[in-house]
Amino acid sequence: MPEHLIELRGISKVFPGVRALDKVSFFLKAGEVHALVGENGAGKSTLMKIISGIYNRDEGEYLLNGDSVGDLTPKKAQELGIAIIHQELNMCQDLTVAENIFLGREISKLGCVCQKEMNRDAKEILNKLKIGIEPDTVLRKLPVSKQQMVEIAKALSTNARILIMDEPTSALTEREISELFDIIRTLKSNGCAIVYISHRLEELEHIADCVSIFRDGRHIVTKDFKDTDLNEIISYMVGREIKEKFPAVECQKGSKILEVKNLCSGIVNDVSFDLYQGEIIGLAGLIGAGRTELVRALFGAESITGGEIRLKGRKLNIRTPRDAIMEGIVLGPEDRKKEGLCTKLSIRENIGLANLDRICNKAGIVSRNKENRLAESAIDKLKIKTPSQEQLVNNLSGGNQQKIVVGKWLVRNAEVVIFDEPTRGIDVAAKVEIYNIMNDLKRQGIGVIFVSSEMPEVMGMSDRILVMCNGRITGDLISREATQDEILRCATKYNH
Amino acid sequence: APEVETPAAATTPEAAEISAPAKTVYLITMDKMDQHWVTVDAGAKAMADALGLNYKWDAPDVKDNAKQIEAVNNAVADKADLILLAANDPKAISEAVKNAKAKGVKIIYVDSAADEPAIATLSTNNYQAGALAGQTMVEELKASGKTSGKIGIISVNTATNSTMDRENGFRGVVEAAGYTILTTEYKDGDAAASQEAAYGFIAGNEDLVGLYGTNEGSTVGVGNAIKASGKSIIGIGFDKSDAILGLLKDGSLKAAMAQNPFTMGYLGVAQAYAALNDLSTGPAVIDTGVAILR
Amino acid sequence: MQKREYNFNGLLRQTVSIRGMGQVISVSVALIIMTIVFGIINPLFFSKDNMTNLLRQVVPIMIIGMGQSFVLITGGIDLSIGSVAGMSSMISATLMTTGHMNPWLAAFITIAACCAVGLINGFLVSRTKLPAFIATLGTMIIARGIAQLSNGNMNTDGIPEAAKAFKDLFYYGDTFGLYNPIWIGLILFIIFNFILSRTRTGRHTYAIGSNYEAAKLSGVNVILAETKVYIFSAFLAGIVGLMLTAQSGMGTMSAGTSYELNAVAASVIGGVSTMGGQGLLFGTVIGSFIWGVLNNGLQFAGAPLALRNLVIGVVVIISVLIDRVARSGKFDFRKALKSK
Amino acid sequence: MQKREYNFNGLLRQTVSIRGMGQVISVSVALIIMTIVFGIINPLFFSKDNMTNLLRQVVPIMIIGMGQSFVLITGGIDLSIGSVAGMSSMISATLMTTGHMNPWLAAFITIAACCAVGLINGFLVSRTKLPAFIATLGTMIIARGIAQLSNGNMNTDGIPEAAKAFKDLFYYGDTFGLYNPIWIGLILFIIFNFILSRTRTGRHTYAIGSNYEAAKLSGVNVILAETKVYIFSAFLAGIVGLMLTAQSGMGTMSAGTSYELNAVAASVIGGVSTMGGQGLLFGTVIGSFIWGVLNNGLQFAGAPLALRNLVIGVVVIISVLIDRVARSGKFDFRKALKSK
Ligand SMILES: Nc1ncnc2c1ncn2[C@@H]1O[C@H](COP(=O)(O)OP(=O)(O)OP(=O)(O)O)[C@@H](O)[C@H]1O
Ligand SMILES: Nc1ncnc2c1ncn2[C@@H]1O[C@H](COP(=O)(O)OP(=O)(O)OP(=O)(O)O)[C@@H](O)[C@H]1O
Ligand SMILES: [Mg+2]
Ligand SMILES: [Mg+2]
Repeated sequence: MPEHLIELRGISKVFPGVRALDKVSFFLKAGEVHALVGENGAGKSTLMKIISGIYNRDEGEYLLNGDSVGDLTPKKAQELGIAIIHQELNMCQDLTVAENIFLGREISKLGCVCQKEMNRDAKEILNKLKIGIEPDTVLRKLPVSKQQMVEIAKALSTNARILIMDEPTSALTEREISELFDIIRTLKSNGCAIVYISHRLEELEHIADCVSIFRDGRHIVTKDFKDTDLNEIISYMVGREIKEKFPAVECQKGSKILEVKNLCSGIVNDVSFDLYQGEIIGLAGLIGAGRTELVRALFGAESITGGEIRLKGRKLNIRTPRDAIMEGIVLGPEDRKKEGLCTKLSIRENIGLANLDRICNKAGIVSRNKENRLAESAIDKLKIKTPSQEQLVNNLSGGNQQKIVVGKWLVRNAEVVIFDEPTRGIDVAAKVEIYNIMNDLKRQGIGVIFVSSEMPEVMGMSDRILVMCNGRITGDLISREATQDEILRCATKYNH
Repeated sequence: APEVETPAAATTPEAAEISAPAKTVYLITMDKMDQHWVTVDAGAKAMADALGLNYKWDAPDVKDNAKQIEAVNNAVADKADLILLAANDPKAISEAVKNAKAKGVKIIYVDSAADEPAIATLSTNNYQAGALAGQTMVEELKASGKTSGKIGIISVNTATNSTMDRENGFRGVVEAAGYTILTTEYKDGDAAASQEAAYGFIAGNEDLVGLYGTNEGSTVGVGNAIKASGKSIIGIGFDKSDAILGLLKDGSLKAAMAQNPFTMGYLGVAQAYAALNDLSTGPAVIDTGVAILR
Repeated sequence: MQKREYNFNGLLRQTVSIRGMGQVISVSVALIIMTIVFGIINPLFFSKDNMTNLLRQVVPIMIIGMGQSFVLITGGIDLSIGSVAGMSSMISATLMTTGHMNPWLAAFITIAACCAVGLINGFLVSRTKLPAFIATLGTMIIARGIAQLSNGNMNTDGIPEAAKAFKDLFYYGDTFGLYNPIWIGLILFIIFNFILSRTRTGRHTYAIGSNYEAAKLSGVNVILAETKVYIFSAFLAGIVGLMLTAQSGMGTMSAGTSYELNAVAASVIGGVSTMGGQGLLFGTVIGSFIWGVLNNGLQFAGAPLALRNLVIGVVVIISVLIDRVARSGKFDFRKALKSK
Repeated sequence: MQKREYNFNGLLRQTVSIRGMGQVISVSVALIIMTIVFGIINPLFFSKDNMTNLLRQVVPIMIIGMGQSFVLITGGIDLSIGSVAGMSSMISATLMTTGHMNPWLAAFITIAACCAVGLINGFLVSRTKLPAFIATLGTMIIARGIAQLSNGNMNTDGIPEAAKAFKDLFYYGDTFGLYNPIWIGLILFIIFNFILSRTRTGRHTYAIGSNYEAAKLSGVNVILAETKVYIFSAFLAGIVGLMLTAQSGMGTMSAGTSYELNAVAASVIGGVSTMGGQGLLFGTVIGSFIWGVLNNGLQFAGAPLALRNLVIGVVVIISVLIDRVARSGKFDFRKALKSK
């Protein structure tokens, strides 16, 4: 029995245009939780995909239980006892929970799949995870967080000795996260090795034994977790000290700009609040609380079933995002790939798309000069790293993509700017840049609403915090005075 | 299949009893689009009304053996007493016809016969008609002093026997007269496509002297192409339609072989009546002939 | 809870699963109503003759529809199957006539050839990642070309008397009072429905149609799974081609024209989603029956050809609309009109 | 870098944009080679007669192809345009003959009718969210039905002498030594290329094809934008229908059959992505020329029909493969074979 379950030496992986991994070494012991951190594009997922046979390494040596392995396939990796929970949800929405859990490993007799057994086994695993869902429910019907739990259940069901978790918590509620941590601890005591990737560094304190830090496809250091602290880790990640994680600025708030009265839409129920110029409101709450639905309703993307919205005292009748934009209310949506960007188009066209009314003449003919200038100014303002404004958005790193989602609105003078999870899954440095963008808006006397599931960020950035639960506002706090558990208490006030 | 064995004669009388007062006569053509079929139907309908027969017209939406066989099967299921059939393919339809006869349905062929024997056949002799077209072509060419040169044929497709016969009949005569015939273009009777092909012939062969279309669509294409090219090329075609008459009038076409579809339908139903009432149906094959339109 | 679990198991649970069953039920009702209406208009519609005959007419579109459904469920489409049927008809007939080959051997070789086309489709789609629509559009044209080449751009002569058994098996003969093609259709349905609903292959078919990446990452051999469905559809198209040969007793170059679209229509009417991931073969069967009953019934009702097209076109659209409603739970037409 | 940006401005930058241009260039080269080859085989291929004819032959498929491209770029497909062209041909001719209507008025009404079909397609796809493939499959059948109904299931008589001007404008007449249809094609290309590359509508077309949701949240009126493209394609199909009427001097029920697929082929050969978001009308034009040159050239080379189908089918597949390669940068065939 060798000391390490996995030994990687001098692993490199090149994608067209990017050197994702550059001579990386990585060692994994049995019974340890090995945290893996690094900025976006550091190469974490790529390395994990190489371990689990999704990509093949360009060079380097890969030892599993001491014996070297050639090119793997996902299936072979599975058989070798490696399971991975992917960063993006990877489930078949049309299949049932059980079918998803056993996908590719169906139990079958004489070529005929045994539904019964699979449902039974699935049920067991789900119970172990304390998830009360039926194995024969179709996945589509479950909320995102539950789907994520199913993905975890799927990984566990393989009884793998090596378990890779690539940002498993990014869509989980606090309660589910603690369930997950319990499971991780039991697995550990059974001698499983776990690789744990997360951008929520705070989490690591609960579980991590040691931490490896990656930057730009290179392995920087591996340390025992107890010999280090978050600030050190962060400085390794970004290659420099970050002075203040939350560069909040003070500026006195102006007159009331947005007034929401008894708004109802979908699960959003009787929501009222005011927003002032030069104010940042943070919308906190657990996943599924209805924050996205609320902001989408304000933006005209969800149909409003009751209540009213006033801008500078004037009652608005917003039925489509178009109306909202015309009124000066803009939204940077939650999921950049799905709702935020036309990834097949260039930066210029994405910026232009949101501002066509300003670069087109009466006849609806686009002025390329105006458009170019617009794109240039946006790229400069947001410090988007790109060779040219003609770069396809698809080829940008996550952080820079997010900047465009946010930034396409900034070149027009909006009255109210809404961000939904603007920092989800992007690295520390990029986050700070997004925070600075918010502060600029604040200084210009624009009203900012931003949804976030990361409490430190909400508390650090916003002047006021609205906590939502179950579609209602269950707390309206001054962030200076707010505390984590106070927010959490409001966020779980289900009986209202 | 058992019903094939049962002799037709045995079932005929009982079939006659089942179909109470008015007997049902079906006309099944190759498709319903060409004016040709519409005219056959007109003729058949006229006579059917005169004789108080219960008359239906059916056909596939496009020329297709399988679909025509199903049309026949459906007619049998619909208790037709007699079917006037224009066989899309003599072989393909025969089995279905045999089964129909076995079920006591009487068969008369119009326009195109199938291999399976039937009471009577009323049709144009397409080979002879083609030959006639060939003669006309040769006469016209000689008249305009062209004793040699290339001739292009635009036909429907290699699967339609009537038009293949017209092509071969034509080919024989014309080649004998010392003209060269180019690779035939098959354009499924589509006027526009036929016209493009005709242009191809005209542009691709300096010594092209004549063009020949084997059905309505191809003929319209030929006529239009000659008209547009402004060259003195002899155009001969088939069938009679308003468009073709126009092209004849302005000389783009020199002649068209007109069949007598109305007669086919009209006499066909008359024969049917005779057959259904066990009267004499006269000669087994009636050539409804062609008229040369100029 | 567990109890409920078990009652739902097995084939029942399979078919009552959400995968488009709602649609299947609603169209089944529609089918029954249609049948009754046509029966009233012309009583002969119900005659044994017409019924058996109708069944026989539906079989080809149903068989090809099943193949198309497999492909649609993976999120693809196979435009080539119509031409493949034509190719099958021509190759088999040519081998029997000019090739003087034993009918069964000829049939076997033909099916092999068709599967080869399926393999090519599968390769183009699964490996070179061409959009299915384009890849199969290409093979559609090619297969038609082969059909035309195989007997030198001529339909074949009549297949020899020796092939009578072949003709009977694939079209004219009957067993227990039902035409053989009906039995063939039934058997193929049982086999392929089993494959789709009860085997790994079936599971993978749904999986890649639902989320290709996820299936791949779960260790499903996506390349193989995707290739399979195109081979299935080509195979079934080949069978239909043999039926056409038997029916006409000869090879027809234009045979099977536009079957591919009829097959899509049948599948979609039966609730198979063109987006992939959803559909039941039983639905496809019902779909093809609606198709067949419409054509046959409208003729019996003496409706003109043009009208039939209108009706069928409308039915296709309506049935998918129903599907939408069924799935989205509701469909507020006024909202649809207003919605921006 | 700023500098480099600005030099690229204007129409030049448009066409030289990375998107799809690689494909356009490669197929242009292919086109030139093909032309030369055919010219060598039969010198008359280059004759002024044939060249002008060829141009005139290509125009219809090119015009319909442009419409199809718009739809493809939004990620949809319009199967109905072939039937719409047929419908246009029949309606216009019927109005002129049995309707004794002034040709121009007839043409106008016809185009209006076609746009109505486009509107229905647009409604079905954008509002009721039917898959474009199904919605337009339905209208395809319906439009063909209308074509058949309009003159009582008969092709029309020849259109009257009064319509000579109409015939000349849409087919026979010529201006500055080029046939009028060529001019029509050119003008339509300029207009629609301008719409696609320089106007708000064009941007919306690319945007909804690239990411519908994002476009919506960027304030694009997605319903309107999506409806527009189907109206465009139906409008262009209507124009082609008029050309067919003018050409044959009569209305043909089967006119335009399978144009929709040829249009897809032309677009795709020209580098338009069936996945949406990518494509240039200029590519479509080249694509339709390849299509036309193949058909015309192969006739000149005296190739049998069957062979032509094979060639065209292969060309379609190859050209898309090239496109794949061009985009993915490389295409390792051996890898493709190995890849799991
Ligand atoms: N399939 C791919 N094709 C091209 N480039 C890729 C691909 N996958 C990853 N990359 C690039 O490789 C680099 C590493 O990506 P990777 O996903 O491993 O980063 P990461 O550390 O997981 O970042 P994140 O924290 O955002 O998940 C990035 O620059 C990314 O753009
Ligand atoms: N497209 C959708 N279809 C069905 N249910 C949805 C959809 N979007 C949201 N929901 C449900 O509506 C509720 C509110 O979701 P919402 O996304 O607004 O929550 P949230 O507070 O924004 O959480 P987060 O944005 O962090 O996921 C949740 O129960 C969610 O499952
Ligand atoms: Mg990652
Ligand atoms: Mg949200």
